[in-house]
Amino acid sequence: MITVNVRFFATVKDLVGADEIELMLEEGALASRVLDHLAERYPRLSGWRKHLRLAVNSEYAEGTRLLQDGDEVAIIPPVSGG
Amino acid sequence: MITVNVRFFATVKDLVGADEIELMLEEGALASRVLDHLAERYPRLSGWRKHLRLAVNSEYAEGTRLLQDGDEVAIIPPVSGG
Amino acid sequence: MINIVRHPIDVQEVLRSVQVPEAGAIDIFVGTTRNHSSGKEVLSLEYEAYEPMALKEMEKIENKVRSRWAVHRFAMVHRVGRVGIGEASIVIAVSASHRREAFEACHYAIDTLKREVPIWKREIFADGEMWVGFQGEEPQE
Amino acid sequence: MINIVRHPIDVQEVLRSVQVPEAGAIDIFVGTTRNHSSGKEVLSLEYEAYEPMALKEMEKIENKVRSRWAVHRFAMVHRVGRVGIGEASIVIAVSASHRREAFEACHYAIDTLKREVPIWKREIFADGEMWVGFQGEEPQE
Repeated sequence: MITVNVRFFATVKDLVGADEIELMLEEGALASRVLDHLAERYPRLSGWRKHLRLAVNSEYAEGTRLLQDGDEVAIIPPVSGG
Repeated sequence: MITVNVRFFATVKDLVGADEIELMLEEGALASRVLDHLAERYPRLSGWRKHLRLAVNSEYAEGTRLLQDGDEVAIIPPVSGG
Repeated sequence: MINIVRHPIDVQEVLRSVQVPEAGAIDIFVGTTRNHSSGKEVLSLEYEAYEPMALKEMEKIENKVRSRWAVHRFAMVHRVGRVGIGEASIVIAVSASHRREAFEACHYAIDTLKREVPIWKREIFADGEMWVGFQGEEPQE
Repeated sequence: MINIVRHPIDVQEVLRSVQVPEAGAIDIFVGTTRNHSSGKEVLSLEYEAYEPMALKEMEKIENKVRSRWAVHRFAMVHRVGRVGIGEASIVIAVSASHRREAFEACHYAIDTLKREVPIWKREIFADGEMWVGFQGEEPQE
Protein backbone atom coordinates (compact mmCIF):
# COMPACT_ATOMS: atom_id res chain seq x y z
CA MET A 1 0.00 0.00 0.00
CA ILE A 2 1.05 3.61 -0.54
CA THR A 3 -0.02 6.76 1.28
CA VAL A 4 -0.74 10.00 -0.52
CA ASN A 5 -1.63 13.39 0.88
CA VAL A 6 -4.71 14.85 -0.80
CA ARG A 7 -5.27 18.61 -0.75
CA PHE A 8 -8.51 20.53 -1.26
CA PHE A 9 -9.22 24.12 -2.24
CA ALA A 10 -12.13 26.51 -2.63
CA THR A 11 -15.49 24.80 -3.32
CA VAL A 12 -14.04 21.34 -2.88
CA LYS A 13 -12.53 22.23 0.47
CA ASP A 14 -15.91 23.52 1.65
CA LEU A 15 -17.60 20.31 0.50
CA VAL A 16 -15.05 17.96 2.04
CA GLY A 17 -14.74 20.08 5.16
CA ALA A 18 -10.96 19.70 5.34
CA ASP A 19 -7.81 21.21 3.84
CA GLU A 20 -6.23 17.82 3.34
CA ILE A 21 -6.57 14.13 4.11
CA GLU A 22 -4.28 11.13 3.92
CA LEU A 23 -5.39 8.35 1.66
CA MET A 24 -4.05 4.78 1.48
CA LEU A 25 -4.11 3.25 -1.98
CA GLU A 26 -2.99 -0.02 -3.47
CA GLU A 27 0.50 -0.12 -4.98
CA GLY A 28 0.32 0.93 -8.66
CA ALA A 29 -2.71 3.19 -8.19
CA LEU A 30 -3.31 5.90 -10.78
CA ALA A 31 -4.20 9.48 -9.87
CA SER A 32 -7.81 8.95 -10.96
CA ARG A 33 -8.20 6.44 -8.06
CA VAL A 34 -8.10 9.42 -5.70
CA LEU A 35 -11.16 10.88 -7.39
CA ASP A 36 -12.91 7.48 -7.28
CA HIS A 37 -12.35 7.32 -3.53
CA LEU A 38 -13.53 10.86 -2.98
CA ALA A 39 -16.64 10.40 -5.12
CA GLU A 40 -17.63 7.43 -2.93
CA ARG A 41 -17.19 9.39 0.27
CA TYR A 42 -18.66 12.65 -1.04
CA PRO A 43 -21.38 11.87 -3.61
CA ARG A 44 -21.79 15.54 -4.65
CA LEU A 45 -18.20 15.48 -5.89
CA SER A 46 -19.07 12.96 -8.61
CA GLY A 47 -21.32 15.53 -10.30
CA TRP A 48 -18.43 17.97 -10.42
CA ARG A 49 -15.88 15.42 -11.52
CA LYS A 50 -15.56 16.51 -15.14
CA HIS A 51 -14.74 20.04 -13.95
CA LEU A 52 -11.94 18.95 -11.62
CA ARG A 53 -8.27 18.76 -12.55
CA LEU A 54 -5.57 16.89 -10.71
CA ALA A 55 -2.11 17.98 -9.69
CA VAL A 56 0.62 15.70 -8.40
CA ASN A 57 3.44 17.35 -6.46
CA SER A 58 2.38 20.82 -7.60
CA GLU A 59 2.14 20.03 -11.31
CA TYR A 60 -0.99 19.35 -13.33
CA ALA A 61 -1.27 15.60 -14.00
CA GLU A 62 -3.50 13.29 -16.00
CA GLY A 63 -5.71 10.73 -14.29
CA THR A 64 -3.43 8.06 -15.74
CA ARG A 65 -0.43 9.30 -13.75
CA LEU A 66 1.10 6.52 -11.58
CA LEU A 67 1.19 7.56 -7.94
CA GLN A 68 4.15 7.02 -5.62
CA ASP A 69 4.20 6.72 -1.86
CA GLY A 70 4.34 10.21 -0.34
CA ASP A 71 2.92 12.06 -3.36
CA GLU A 72 0.85 15.17 -2.79
CA VAL A 73 -2.29 15.03 -4.90
CA ALA A 74 -4.31 18.24 -5.22
CA ILE A 75 -7.89 18.45 -6.47
CA ILE A 76 -8.10 21.61 -8.56
CA PRO A 77 -11.59 23.03 -9.14
CA PRO A 78 -11.95 25.59 -11.95
CA VAL A 79 -9.58 28.41 -11.12
CA SER A 80 -10.75 32.02 -10.77
CA GLY A 81 -7.69 34.07 -9.98
CA GLY A 82 -6.72 37.30 -11.67
CA MET B 1 -4.47 90.78 -48.55
CA ILE B 2 -4.73 88.57 -45.48
CA THR B 3 -2.17 87.95 -42.78
CA VAL B 4 -1.60 84.49 -41.32
CA ASN B 5 0.63 83.42 -38.49
CA VAL B 6 2.84 80.47 -39.48
CA ARG B 7 4.27 78.20 -36.76
CA PHE B 8 7.26 75.88 -36.97
CA PHE B 9 8.30 72.89 -34.92
CA ALA B 10 11.17 70.46 -34.55
CA THR B 11 13.28 70.03 -37.73
CA VAL B 12 11.38 72.71 -39.60
CA LYS B 13 11.90 75.21 -36.78
CA ASP B 14 15.65 74.51 -36.86
CA LEU B 15 15.72 75.00 -40.62
CA VAL B 16 13.70 78.20 -40.64
CA GLY B 17 15.45 79.53 -37.55
CA ALA B 18 12.24 80.84 -36.00
CA ASP B 19 9.22 79.65 -33.98
CA GLU B 20 6.81 81.60 -36.11
CA ILE B 21 6.52 84.21 -38.83
CA GLU B 22 3.76 86.41 -40.20
CA LEU B 23 2.95 85.94 -43.84
CA MET B 24 0.85 88.18 -46.08
CA LEU B 25 -1.10 86.33 -48.75
CA GLU B 26 -3.54 87.33 -51.42
CA GLU B 27 -7.25 87.12 -50.52
CA GLY B 28 -8.56 83.59 -51.33
CA ALA B 29 -5.21 81.89 -50.76
CA LEU B 30 -5.24 78.18 -50.00
CA ALA B 31 -3.17 76.61 -47.23
CA SER B 32 -0.75 75.12 -49.77
CA ARG B 33 0.31 78.69 -50.69
CA VAL B 34 2.07 78.86 -47.34
CA LEU B 35 4.24 75.92 -48.33
CA ASP B 36 4.91 77.47 -51.74
CA HIS B 37 6.17 80.63 -50.04
CA LEU B 38 8.32 78.73 -47.58
CA ALA B 39 9.83 76.52 -50.29
CA GLU B 40 10.93 79.66 -52.13
CA ARG B 41 12.54 81.15 -49.05
CA TYR B 42 14.00 77.86 -47.75
CA PRO B 43 14.89 75.62 -50.69
CA ARG B 44 15.67 72.60 -48.45
CA LEU B 45 12.05 72.62 -47.37
CA SER B 46 10.87 71.70 -50.87
CA GLY B 47 12.64 68.33 -50.61
CA TRP B 48 10.73 67.60 -47.41
CA ARG B 49 7.42 68.87 -48.68
CA LYS B 50 5.73 65.52 -49.19
CA HIS B 51 6.48 64.64 -45.55
CA LEU B 52 4.91 67.81 -44.14
CA ARG B 53 1.33 68.14 -42.97
CA LEU B 54 -0.56 71.37 -42.41
CA ALA B 55 -2.75 72.42 -39.54
CA VAL B 56 -5.00 75.46 -39.51
CA ASN B 57 -6.09 76.77 -36.11
CA SER B 58 -4.87 73.61 -34.37
CA GLU B 59 -6.59 71.12 -36.66
CA TYR B 60 -5.05 69.10 -39.48
CA ALA B 61 -6.07 70.64 -42.80
CA GLU B 62 -5.69 69.83 -46.47
CA GLY B 63 -3.65 72.03 -48.79
CA THR B 64 -6.93 73.03 -50.45
CA ARG B 65 -8.22 74.67 -47.27
CA LEU B 66 -9.21 78.33 -47.82
CA LEU B 67 -7.31 80.61 -45.45
CA GLN B 68 -8.87 83.49 -43.52
CA ASP B 69 -7.22 86.61 -42.17
CA GLY B 70 -5.76 85.85 -38.73
CA ASP B 71 -5.52 82.07 -39.21
CA GLU B 72 -2.73 80.20 -37.48
CA VAL B 73 -1.08 77.79 -39.92
CA ALA B 74 1.28 75.19 -38.48
CA ILE B 75 3.78 73.17 -40.48
CA ILE B 76 3.77 69.69 -39.00
CA PRO B 77 6.81 67.51 -39.74
CA PRO B 78 6.43 63.77 -39.08
CA VAL B 79 5.52 63.43 -35.41
CA SER B 80 7.60 61.34 -33.00
CA GLY B 81 5.89 61.58 -29.63
CA GLY B 82 5.10 58.67 -27.36
CA MET C 1 9.46 39.28 -10.08
CA ILE C 2 6.92 36.50 -9.45
CA ASN C 3 5.10 36.75 -6.16
CA ILE C 4 1.99 36.00 -4.12
CA VAL C 5 1.38 38.57 -1.39
CA ARG C 6 -1.11 39.20 1.43
CA HIS C 7 -0.81 42.99 1.40
CA PRO C 8 -1.87 45.66 -1.12
CA ILE C 9 0.19 45.55 -4.31
CA ASP C 10 2.38 48.60 -4.94
CA VAL C 11 2.03 49.17 -8.69
CA GLN C 12 4.89 51.69 -8.70
CA GLU C 13 7.18 49.03 -7.24
CA VAL C 14 6.13 46.46 -9.85
CA LEU C 15 6.74 49.05 -12.57
CA ARG C 16 10.20 49.82 -11.19
CA SER C 17 11.03 46.11 -11.21
CA VAL C 18 10.64 45.94 -15.02
CA GLN C 19 12.25 49.28 -15.93
CA VAL C 20 15.55 48.92 -17.78
CA PRO C 21 17.29 51.54 -19.92
CA GLU C 22 17.01 49.33 -23.03
CA ALA C 23 13.22 49.05 -22.79
CA GLY C 24 11.10 51.58 -24.62
CA ALA C 25 7.70 50.09 -23.84
CA ILE C 26 6.11 48.80 -20.68
CA ASP C 27 2.61 47.39 -20.46
CA ILE C 28 1.00 46.92 -17.06
CA PHE C 29 -2.22 45.04 -16.45
CA VAL C 30 -4.02 45.72 -13.19
CA GLY C 31 -6.95 43.49 -12.27
CA THR C 32 -9.18 45.08 -9.66
CA THR C 33 -12.09 43.71 -7.67
CA ARG C 34 -15.50 44.83 -8.89
CA ASN C 35 -18.44 45.92 -6.78
CA HIS C 36 -20.95 43.79 -8.64
CA SER C 37 -21.21 40.24 -9.95
CA SER C 38 -24.12 38.30 -11.44
CA GLY C 39 -26.25 41.40 -10.89
CA LYS C 40 -25.58 41.49 -7.14
CA GLU C 41 -23.56 43.89 -5.02
CA VAL C 42 -20.24 42.43 -3.89
CA LEU C 43 -19.13 43.59 -0.44
CA SER C 44 -15.62 42.14 -0.54
CA LEU C 45 -13.55 39.36 -2.04
CA GLU C 46 -11.19 36.75 -0.82
CA TYR C 47 -8.55 34.92 -2.81
CA GLU C 48 -7.06 31.55 -1.91
CA ALA C 49 -4.00 30.06 -3.62
CA TYR C 50 -2.35 26.67 -3.72
CA GLU C 51 0.82 28.65 -3.33
CA PRO C 52 3.73 26.38 -4.30
CA MET C 53 1.89 25.25 -7.42
CA ALA C 54 0.61 28.74 -8.22
CA LEU C 55 4.15 30.10 -8.11
CA LYS C 56 5.35 27.30 -10.40
CA GLU C 57 2.55 27.98 -12.87
CA MET C 58 3.35 31.70 -12.79
CA GLU C 59 6.99 30.89 -13.57
CA LYS C 60 5.83 28.74 -16.48
CA ILE C 61 3.91 31.72 -17.82
CA GLU C 62 7.05 33.85 -17.63
CA ASN C 63 9.03 31.14 -19.45
CA LYS C 64 6.39 30.86 -22.14
CA VAL C 65 6.30 34.63 -22.55
CA ARG C 66 10.09 34.76 -22.89
CA SER C 67 10.06 31.98 -25.48
CA ARG C 68 7.48 33.81 -27.62
CA TRP C 69 8.33 37.50 -27.27
CA ALA C 70 11.54 39.47 -26.84
CA VAL C 71 10.76 40.91 -23.43
CA HIS C 72 13.31 42.50 -21.12
CA ARG C 73 11.67 42.03 -17.73
CA PHE C 74 8.51 40.34 -16.54
CA ALA C 75 6.66 40.76 -13.24
CA MET C 76 3.50 39.09 -11.96
CA VAL C 77 2.18 39.64 -8.45
CA HIS C 78 -1.08 38.17 -7.16
CA ARG C 79 -2.65 39.20 -3.90
CA VAL C 80 -4.45 36.66 -1.70
CA GLY C 81 -6.62 36.92 1.39
CA ARG C 82 -9.28 39.59 1.68
CA VAL C 83 -9.16 42.30 -1.00
CA GLY C 84 -11.32 45.41 -0.72
CA ILE C 85 -13.48 46.58 -3.64
CA GLY C 86 -11.52 48.52 -6.24
CA GLU C 87 -8.17 47.23 -5.00
CA ALA C 88 -5.71 45.37 -7.21
CA SER C 89 -5.76 41.57 -6.98
CA ILE C 90 -3.24 41.07 -9.79
CA VAL C 91 -0.58 43.21 -11.40
CA ILE C 92 1.41 42.06 -14.44
CA ALA C 93 4.13 44.21 -16.02
CA VAL C 94 6.19 43.51 -19.12
CA SER C 95 8.99 45.64 -20.53
CA ALA C 96 10.13 45.26 -24.11
CA SER C 97 11.88 47.22 -26.81
CA HIS C 98 8.69 47.47 -28.83
CA ARG C 99 5.17 48.10 -27.65
CA ARG C 100 3.45 45.35 -29.61
CA GLU C 101 5.50 42.76 -27.76
CA ALA C 102 4.74 44.34 -24.39
CA PHE C 103 0.99 44.37 -25.11
CA GLU C 104 0.81 40.86 -26.52
CA ALA C 105 2.93 39.31 -23.77
CA CYS C 106 0.95 41.01 -21.03
CA HIS C 107 -2.39 40.00 -22.54
CA TYR C 108 -1.20 36.42 -22.96
CA ALA C 109 0.03 36.36 -19.36
CA ILE C 110 -3.27 37.41 -17.80
CA ASP C 111 -5.29 35.10 -20.09
CA THR C 112 -3.08 32.16 -19.13
CA LEU C 113 -3.08 33.01 -15.43
CA LYS C 114 -6.87 33.01 -15.42
CA ARG C 115 -6.92 29.58 -17.02
CA GLU C 116 -4.03 27.76 -15.36
CA VAL C 117 -2.88 29.24 -12.06
CA PRO C 118 -4.49 27.56 -9.01
CA ILE C 119 -5.97 30.61 -7.32
CA TRP C 120 -9.64 30.95 -6.41
CA LYS C 121 -11.86 33.92 -5.71
CA ARG C 122 -14.73 34.00 -3.24
CA GLU C 123 -17.27 36.77 -3.57
CA ILE C 124 -18.95 37.95 -0.42
CA PHE C 125 -22.49 39.32 -0.83
CA ALA C 126 -24.90 40.76 1.73
CA ASP C 127 -26.80 37.46 1.70
CA GLY C 128 -24.03 34.91 1.42
CA GLU C 129 -20.80 34.07 -0.34
CA MET C 130 -19.70 32.00 -3.28
CA TRP C 131 -16.54 30.57 -4.77
CA VAL C 132 -16.19 31.69 -8.36
CA GLY C 133 -15.05 29.15 -10.88
CA PHE C 134 -17.82 26.99 -12.30
CA GLN C 135 -18.76 29.92 -14.58
CA GLY C 136 -20.11 31.61 -11.48
CA GLU C 137 -22.35 28.74 -10.41
CA GLU C 138 -22.05 25.24 -9.09
CA PRO C 139 -22.41 22.54 -11.71
CA GLN C 140 -25.60 20.52 -11.72
CA GLU C 141 -25.20 17.05 -10.34
CA MET D 1 -7.34 62.97 -17.68
CA ILE D 2 -5.62 64.41 -20.76
CA ASN D 3 -2.48 66.36 -20.02
CA ILE D 4 0.91 67.58 -21.20
CA VAL D 5 3.35 68.10 -18.33
CA ARG D 6 6.92 69.31 -17.81
CA HIS D 7 7.64 67.19 -14.72
CA PRO D 8 8.04 63.43 -14.18
CA ILE D 9 4.77 61.54 -14.64
CA ASP D 10 3.41 59.88 -11.51
CA VAL D 11 2.10 56.52 -12.77
CA GLN D 12 0.32 55.81 -9.50
CA GLU D 13 -1.62 59.06 -9.90
CA VAL D 14 -2.58 58.22 -13.49
CA LEU D 15 -3.71 54.77 -12.31
CA ARG D 16 -5.81 56.30 -9.54
CA SER D 17 -7.48 58.60 -12.05
CA VAL D 18 -8.95 55.62 -13.94
CA GLN D 19 -9.88 53.42 -10.97
CA VAL D 20 -13.62 53.02 -10.48
CA PRO D 21 -15.44 50.30 -8.51
CA GLU D 22 -17.20 49.04 -11.66
CA ALA D 23 -13.95 48.43 -13.55
CA GLY D 24 -12.34 45.01 -13.31
CA ALA D 25 -9.48 45.60 -15.73
CA ILE D 26 -6.99 48.41 -16.17
CA ASP D 27 -4.30 48.49 -18.80
CA ILE D 28 -1.47 51.00 -18.52
CA PHE D 29 1.06 51.72 -21.22
CA VAL D 30 4.28 53.42 -20.17
CA GLY D 31 6.63 54.63 -22.88
CA THR D 32 10.13 55.21 -21.58
CA THR D 33 13.16 56.79 -23.17
CA ARG D 34 15.75 54.31 -24.39
CA ASN D 35 19.50 54.56 -24.02
CA HIS D 36 20.23 53.66 -27.63
CA SER D 37 18.93 54.62 -31.07
CA SER D 38 20.23 53.80 -34.55
CA GLY D 39 23.09 51.92 -32.88
CA LYS D 40 24.30 54.95 -30.93
CA GLU D 41 24.16 55.78 -27.25
CA VAL D 42 21.50 58.34 -26.38
CA LEU D 43 22.44 60.67 -23.51
CA SER D 44 19.08 62.32 -23.07
CA LEU D 45 15.92 63.26 -24.91
CA GLU D 46 13.82 66.31 -25.33
CA TYR D 47 10.18 66.48 -26.39
CA GLU D 48 8.49 69.48 -27.95
CA ALA D 49 4.72 69.80 -28.42
CA TYR D 50 2.42 72.08 -30.33
CA GLU D 51 0.41 72.09 -27.18
CA PRO D 52 -3.09 73.36 -28.01
CA MET D 53 -3.25 71.09 -31.05
CA ALA D 54 -1.67 68.14 -29.22
CA LEU D 55 -4.28 68.38 -26.48
CA LYS D 56 -7.06 68.49 -29.07
CA GLU D 57 -5.66 65.45 -30.87
CA MET D 58 -5.37 63.59 -27.55
CA GLU D 59 -9.02 64.38 -26.83
CA LYS D 60 -9.94 63.05 -30.25
CA ILE D 61 -8.18 59.80 -29.36
CA GLU D 62 -10.21 59.55 -26.16
CA ASN D 63 -13.43 60.19 -28.10
CA LYS D 64 -12.53 57.54 -30.67
CA VAL D 65 -11.67 55.06 -27.94
CA ARG D 66 -15.00 55.68 -26.21
CA SER D 67 -16.90 55.23 -29.48
CA ARG D 68 -15.23 51.87 -30.12
CA TRP D 69 -14.84 50.25 -26.70
CA ALA D 70 -16.88 50.29 -23.49
CA VAL D 71 -14.25 51.93 -21.30
CA HIS D 72 -14.93 53.49 -17.92
CA ARG D 73 -12.09 55.99 -17.66
CA PHE D 74 -9.28 57.09 -19.94
CA ALA D 75 -6.07 58.95 -19.10
CA MET D 76 -3.23 60.09 -21.36
CA VAL D 77 -0.33 62.17 -20.08
CA HIS D 78 2.65 63.18 -22.21
CA ARG D 79 5.76 64.73 -20.76
CA VAL D 80 7.67 67.43 -22.67
CA GLY D 81 11.03 69.13 -22.16
CA ARG D 82 14.09 67.15 -21.20
CA VAL D 83 13.42 63.54 -20.13
CA GLY D 84 16.20 61.44 -18.59
CA ILE D 85 16.96 57.94 -19.90
CA GLY D 86 14.56 55.33 -18.55
CA GLU D 87 11.98 57.87 -17.51
CA ALA D 88 8.39 57.85 -18.73
CA SER D 89 7.59 60.18 -21.63
CA ILE D 90 4.01 58.91 -22.04
CA VAL D 91 1.54 57.12 -19.79
CA ILE D 92 -1.85 55.91 -21.03
CA ALA D 93 -4.33 54.17 -18.74
CA VAL D 94 -7.70 52.66 -19.61
CA SER D 95 -10.18 51.06 -17.24
CA ALA D 96 -12.91 48.76 -18.49
CA SER D 97 -15.15 45.99 -17.25
CA HIS D 98 -13.31 43.45 -19.38
CA ARG D 99 -9.63 43.11 -20.04
CA ARG D 100 -9.80 42.69 -23.80
CA GLU D 101 -11.33 46.15 -24.12
CA ALA D 102 -8.71 47.69 -21.83
CA PHE D 103 -5.85 46.14 -23.85
CA GLU D 104 -7.26 46.99 -27.27
CA ALA D 105 -8.19 50.56 -26.34
CA CYS D 106 -4.79 51.23 -24.79
CA HIS D 107 -2.91 49.77 -27.76
CA TYR D 108 -5.03 51.79 -30.19
CA ALA D 109 -4.43 54.95 -28.18
CA ILE D 110 -0.63 54.73 -28.24
CA ASP D 111 -0.57 53.72 -31.92
CA THR D 112 -2.74 56.71 -32.81
CA LEU D 113 -0.80 59.12 -30.60
CA LYS D 114 2.41 58.14 -32.35
CA ARG D 115 0.82 58.84 -35.74
CA GLU D 116 -1.31 61.91 -35.11
CA VAL D 117 -0.36 63.96 -32.07
CA PRO D 118 2.00 66.88 -32.86
CA ILE D 119 4.81 66.08 -30.45
CA TRP D 120 8.44 65.64 -31.51
CA LYS D 121 11.38 63.92 -29.91
CA ARG D 122 14.99 65.07 -30.15
CA GLU D 123 17.70 62.58 -29.31
CA ILE D 124 20.89 63.94 -27.84
CA PHE D 125 24.05 61.91 -28.58
CA ALA D 126 27.63 62.47 -27.50
CA ASP D 127 28.40 63.83 -30.98
CA GLY D 128 25.26 65.77 -31.79
CA GLU D 129 21.52 65.71 -31.71
CA MET D 130 18.68 64.86 -34.04
CA TRP D 131 14.95 65.33 -34.32
CA VAL D 132 13.25 61.99 -34.77
CA GLY D 133 10.45 61.77 -37.28
CA PHE D 134 11.63 61.19 -40.82
CA GLN D 135 12.10 57.49 -39.94
CA GLY D 136 15.10 58.60 -37.97
CA GLU D 137 16.78 60.47 -40.82
CA GLU D 138 16.27 63.57 -42.83
CA PRO D 139 14.65 62.98 -46.20
CA GLN D 140 16.84 63.25 -49.25
CA GLU D 141 16.30 66.42 -51.22
